[in-house]
Amino acid sequence: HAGIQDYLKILNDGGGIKGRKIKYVAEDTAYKVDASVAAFNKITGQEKVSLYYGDSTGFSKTINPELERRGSMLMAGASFATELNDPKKFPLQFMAGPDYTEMFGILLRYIAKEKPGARVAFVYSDSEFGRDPIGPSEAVAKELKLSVVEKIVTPPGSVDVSTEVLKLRRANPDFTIFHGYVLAPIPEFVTQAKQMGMKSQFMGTFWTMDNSTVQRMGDAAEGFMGVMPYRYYYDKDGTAPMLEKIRQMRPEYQSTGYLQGFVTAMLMAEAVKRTLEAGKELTGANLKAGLNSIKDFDTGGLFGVPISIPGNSVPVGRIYRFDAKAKQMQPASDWIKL
Amino acid sequence: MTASPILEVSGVSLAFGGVRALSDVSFSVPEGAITAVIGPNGAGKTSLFNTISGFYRPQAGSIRFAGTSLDGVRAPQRAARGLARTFQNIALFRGMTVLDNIKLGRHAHMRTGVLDALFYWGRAQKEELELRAEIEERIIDFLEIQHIRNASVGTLSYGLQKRVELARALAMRPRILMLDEPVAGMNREETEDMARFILDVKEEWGVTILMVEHDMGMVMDISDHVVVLNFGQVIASGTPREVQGNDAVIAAYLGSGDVGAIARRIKAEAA
Amino acid sequence: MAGPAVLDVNNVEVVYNRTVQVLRGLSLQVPEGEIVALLGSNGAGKSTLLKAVSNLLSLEDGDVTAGAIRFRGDDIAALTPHGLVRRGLFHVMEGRRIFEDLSVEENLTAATFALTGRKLPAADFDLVYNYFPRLHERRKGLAGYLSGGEQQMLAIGRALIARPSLILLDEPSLGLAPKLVEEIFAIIARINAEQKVSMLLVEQNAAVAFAVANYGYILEMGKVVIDGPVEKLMRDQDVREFYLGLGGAGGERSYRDIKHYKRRKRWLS
Amino acid sequence: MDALFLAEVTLAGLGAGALYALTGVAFVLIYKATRVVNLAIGEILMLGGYAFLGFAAGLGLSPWLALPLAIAAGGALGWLVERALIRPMLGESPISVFMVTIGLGSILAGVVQLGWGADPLRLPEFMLSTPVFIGEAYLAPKVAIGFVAAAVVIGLFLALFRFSRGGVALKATAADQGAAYSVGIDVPRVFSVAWILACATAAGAGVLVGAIGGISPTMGVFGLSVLVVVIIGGLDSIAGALVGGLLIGLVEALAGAFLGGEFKLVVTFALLLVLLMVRPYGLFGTHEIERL
Amino acid sequence: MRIGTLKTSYAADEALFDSSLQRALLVLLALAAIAFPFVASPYWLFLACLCAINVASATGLNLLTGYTGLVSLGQAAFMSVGAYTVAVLEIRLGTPFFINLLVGAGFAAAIGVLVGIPSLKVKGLYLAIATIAASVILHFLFSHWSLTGESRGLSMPPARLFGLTLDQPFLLYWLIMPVTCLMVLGAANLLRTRIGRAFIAIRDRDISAEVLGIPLLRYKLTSFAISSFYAGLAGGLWAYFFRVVTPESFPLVNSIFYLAAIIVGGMGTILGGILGAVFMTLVPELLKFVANWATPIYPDALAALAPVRTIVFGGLIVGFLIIEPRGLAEIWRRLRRFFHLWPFRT
Ligand SMILES: Nc1ncnc2c1ncn2[C@@H]1O[C@H](COP(=O)(O)OP(=O)(O)OP(=O)(O)O)[C@@H](O)[C@H]1O
Ligand SMILES: Nc1ncnc2c1ncn2[C@@H]1O[C@H](COP(=O)(O)OP(=O)(O)OP(=O)(O)O)[C@@H](O)[C@H]1O
Ligand SMILES: [Mg+2]
Ligand SMILES: [Mg+2]
Repeated sequence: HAGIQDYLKILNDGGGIKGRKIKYVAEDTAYKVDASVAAFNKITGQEKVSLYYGDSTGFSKTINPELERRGSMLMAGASFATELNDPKKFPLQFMAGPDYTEMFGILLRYIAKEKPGARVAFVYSDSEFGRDPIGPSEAVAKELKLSVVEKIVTPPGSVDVSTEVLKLRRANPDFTIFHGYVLAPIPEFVTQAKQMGMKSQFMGTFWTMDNSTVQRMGDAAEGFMGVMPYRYYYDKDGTAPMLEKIRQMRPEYQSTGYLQGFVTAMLMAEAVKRTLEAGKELTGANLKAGLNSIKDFDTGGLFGVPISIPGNSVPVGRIYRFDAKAKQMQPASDWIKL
Repeated sequence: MTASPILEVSGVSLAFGGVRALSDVSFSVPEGAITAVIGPNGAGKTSLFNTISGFYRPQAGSIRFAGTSLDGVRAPQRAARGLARTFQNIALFRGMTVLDNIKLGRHAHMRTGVLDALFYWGRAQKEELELRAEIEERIIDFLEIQHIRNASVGTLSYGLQKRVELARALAMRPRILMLDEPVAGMNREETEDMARFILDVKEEWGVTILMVEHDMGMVMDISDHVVVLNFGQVIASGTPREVQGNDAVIAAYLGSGDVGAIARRIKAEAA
Repeated sequence: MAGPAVLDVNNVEVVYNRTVQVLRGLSLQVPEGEIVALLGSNGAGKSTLLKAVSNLLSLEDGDVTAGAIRFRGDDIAALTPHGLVRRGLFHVMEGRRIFEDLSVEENLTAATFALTGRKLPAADFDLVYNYFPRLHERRKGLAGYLSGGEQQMLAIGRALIARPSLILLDEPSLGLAPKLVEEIFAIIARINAEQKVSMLLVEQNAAVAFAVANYGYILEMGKVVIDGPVEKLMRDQDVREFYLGLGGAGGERSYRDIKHYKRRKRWLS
Repeated sequence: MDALFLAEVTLAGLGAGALYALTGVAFVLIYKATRVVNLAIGEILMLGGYAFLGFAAGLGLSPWLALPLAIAAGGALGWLVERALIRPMLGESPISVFMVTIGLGSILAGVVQLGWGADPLRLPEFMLSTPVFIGEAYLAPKVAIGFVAAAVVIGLFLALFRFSRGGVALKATAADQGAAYSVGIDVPRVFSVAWILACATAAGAGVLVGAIGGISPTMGVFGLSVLVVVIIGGLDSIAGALVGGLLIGLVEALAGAFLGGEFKLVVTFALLLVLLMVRPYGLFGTHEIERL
Repeated sequence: MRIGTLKTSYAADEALFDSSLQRALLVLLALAAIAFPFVASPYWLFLACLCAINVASATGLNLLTGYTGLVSLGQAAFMSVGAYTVAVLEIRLGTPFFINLLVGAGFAAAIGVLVGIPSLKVKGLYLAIATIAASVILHFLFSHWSLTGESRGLSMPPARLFGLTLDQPFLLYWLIMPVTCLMVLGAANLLRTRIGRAFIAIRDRDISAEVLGIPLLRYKLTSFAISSFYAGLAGGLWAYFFRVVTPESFPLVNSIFYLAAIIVGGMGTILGGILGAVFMTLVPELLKFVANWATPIYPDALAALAPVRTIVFGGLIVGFLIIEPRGLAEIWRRLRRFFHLWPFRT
């Protein structure tokens, strides 16, 4: 939310896109589908909207037929659900990063490189979010000659994971990937596993990977790894003019969620720009075409490498590792493009 | 009593865990008369009523009503066949008006199904209006409760509540009316009213009455036949006069009949 | 009247739900050591008066809007219900109100809270079992399964545990067999005589009430319409007819002879 | 499955079960005294966790000072809730009162989210962390501590009811307030005490639960499992809460270990349904006395 | 001011609306409902449809909980049965929508009966928890069964009628509103017959009801069946309205929402179910307006909206129960009496 606002401010202060300013209207939805749909109807009822940013996976799915029917908008969402990364089914949507399966793919690729034939375990929550990448990722692991030795499901909202840790210990994986959580129960999982003397490397995906989140894992954070498509706020390597601008606007640390909003807004604006440059009308299909024409685009250093958007996602990411002394996630690999 | 029995209780036994509420109880209720069941507290009178109306299932014995056995017949069907009753602790439905409480008594005799009810205009409406007319003209007038028909039962005095309960039982088209302590907690005047209604129901409606009551004045005056229970067993039965003179009944139930004398003696002793 | 009044009710008015007025300027006294009977038809406000005295009205959204009630000289308005019990005023409520899913013994234990804060010897269960041997037999059983009479005994037994100086008894004969009524009233008389407990007794059964009481009040529509020593009341024509059911000639009227039209009582007051 | 694994799973299950039991006891306490089914128990537990965090991290107090303070805060909340919400509901239908507690739960969850944000947080470490081995079987130290604490508190409550009149007062008050007054029981105090004790217990349990799994505004769902526990044990039985808690903890652990985590909830609820058909008032709950 | 109406026949006394003024108001209301879609923005139409769906479901729950006294926390789960059935039928068979709706509702009713079976033995809150158990099991089933799309759920095509595709609130309004009105009317009718009386009797004192000729199990199950039929129908409408059904569409909070709606509205009155459902649906929207309006003064207003909404939801339940336990319907009744007697009394 703040990320989108900030980017649009930069954009509008700089004269907008071809002289057009972008107006931003926000509504809160509490991640409830019906509230989101209500908000959608309200906003589109009051304004002529070209770009829409939705929240949950459920909403993105619900509203899709309506989007197609209207054909006037391009939509992005906070969700990286694999299902949404299908340009045929969701032609007018995109996400500003890799989908969850792609995130797993990046992690697995890294693992395969570090330790060929490693034993991997997936720990995920029993929710749509948690289950999302598991099936396809198993196939990917197989391709990479990794063995998935255990898949552990935790019920949503569960706090006590003792039995799951016991299960994990029996499987004795080299790498354990958590997905479908923000924080709990990862720290307890890691702490107990370490107490039992397990040597597994623990990893997470986007929503776990914000620096402040990992910090809150306490002792369990040490050495925690995961995949992140963006650079962190404090990352000063290389040239990143946009990141510099953000740091000027907001002197304190900004979360990866902020960056997500920022990048999304940037990509949306780019799509608008390209559509207008091509002299076409701002319809959903044209905007999407504009978006897909993005190739080796420089995001001002927010993504570490120039990106392309072949479909609905930006399949790029990098592995980071938490350094307890610096209290920061530090890069542990190069940028990996799928 | 020469009339044939409408209700026959034979060899009924009922126990709750270790407590034997009824053991081998047999008696019959002649048609068209008032039969009273009396006995000490805990003798099993209410349990007997509950057994007859099908709320409890006896461990042994059987009950015949109007010539057919009630074994295996569940409470609601018994009500439908004409076994109506009132309760010792008033069991009116506080969320309904007097009129609805009375209408409820007719439940088992109505035919309206869920679909009829959802559409209402048609069969359901016809049936409801017939019921309303009958209740108004026969029951409400008879019991003199016109003025409270739309009151909610919770606000009524105790005596009126008992009367509404009686009205509801009458709406059940009873062949036998079982009254559990109809005048408990009433003063002399209200007791007289109730006694008059009971006699009228018997005489004008031809309904058989079976009643439990501790008010000996009323029981002995209006009943034709008395059955005495003690510890779940029938210890005597006969006309009021016969029972009143029975030594076992006096010892177990009636007592000396003179509290004043006892009280005076105690005071004298204390002084 | 003999002795100082334990209870003094003065011109009390009670209103339920801020709308229904039930007591209209009612006054009465209970002298030390005596039994006072309170009679009246259904809904006259007898139970309401007792609840006002024991300060339980607020539970049913009732209020004393005028007048004063004094127990041993203290205005009860300033006291809590349990505070009153702990000072020795015990209310045996209408309908017995025993704790059904507690055993008989636990019901008595509950009443020992009435002794809190009083310098009395430990609660004496034997005193109760002495008066009511039936309760001793069933002391381990759940009170809810007692018969009506036994429950009434338990309710009075709880009062005994509390060592009160005044018991308010609400319809102790309700639903009891004649013999049991006799027994209970004999015990009431004994308790009054032996324990020197004063009592305010509400009854429908006027005959037994008059047998044990010294003084009586008759209540109609929330007001006292007649009062006096029991002997005087028993000579009153209306009391004879409407409360004792005695015909004009003195013999008992039969219920069979009641005509469809009858004289309704009218108290002039 | 080897025996060691089974033993470890069982231990873990019993450890979790002890916390269920502890919270269950808090629930039962309130039900016993006031016949209120307190669906906010999960949120009160959550508030205990946040209060601890507030005292320990926010004010920088030592955890050993923060713990009693959090428990006291729970007690204070109990007092307040009883005064402000429950007492005015005296005499209303049980559904209404139980809805009030649902509303309360919603309010508490909202307040916590407003104050601390929606993200999960971790409590400062304050318990020893050397792993516990029973024989060869591993037991997470926090779980072991939780178990011991729960056992001690439940033992105390059981003793209290066995050897004092308190239990009778609770039951009497719940059964009939008017009658309880009339035998000299200080009804408002019984209510207050029950709520204070229960909420303090729940808050303490919240610190334990939070120490194990972190705290978040959705932590209240813990209350759902506790509900299963007390229904299985019987709403008004402390022993029932104990047995039910351990049973559910164990069943969840076994279901999680052998069927998968997604089965935990469904297995316990299925068990609950089956049990209710056989024993409508739970294992130890008292039957309502129904007479015509 | 109106003077007491005098009735000359029993039929008039038994009518639902007992005065001509009331009937005139009703006609006005109906006209307004017909005119509404032509003047309202899609957003308001959306809200109107949502309100109607919630009214239908709340009315069903009111029959079960408010009238029969069986507390259920499974209403949302029954809705999900209806919604999934409709979605599966629409996707797999493509049968006409009214058939799908009826089958969905019927199926929900069957499940309702199944869930209701324990109600004979299990009472009060034990029963409420049993219904939670049923919802948990249903949720598990839907999120693990391939037919229902597992945790991803199902997206379905819109309803079609005479070649018209019902995919906007404007068109759906003409489906949802009439169905809801019929359902509410049906419930009101039901309640003035022996069936309604039997429900209330069971609520007030079930054991004596049996001795008065009311078979308990049959009526408790009937109540469950009707209530979940209503839920199923509402769920079916929901499915056509949102066109995606996921396991998270009908969480336990929604069951609580419906219970809260009938409590806030007034349990055991038809009007209460309607008022409560509408009120509880609109309050969050109102909050949004307030937050938008407050944003210039207090920039974090939007961020605080989620917790504030939770607090307000809880606060409404608590507040109503403490201040006006009989809910909006009672307030409405008092208002009416006030105007009824207007110049003479307050
Ligand atoms: N549901 C029950 N469970 C256990 N015991 C019961 C039950 N119902 C009745 N009893 C017992 O059965 C016996 C008979 O009770 P019942 O109520 O029939 O007596 P009663 O003759 O009606 O007495 P009263 O004149 O006081 O009403 C009593 O001892 C009572 O405790
Ligand atoms: N909680 C209440 N709310 C409103 N009105 C009440 C309440 N309790 C009693 N009343 C009314 O007050 C009047 C007196 O009731 P009360 O119980 O004092 O009568 P009573 O003399 O004890 O009668 P009974 O002989 O039936 O016990 C009755 O008309 C009754 O309807
Ligand atoms: Mg009896
Ligand atoms: Mg009274």
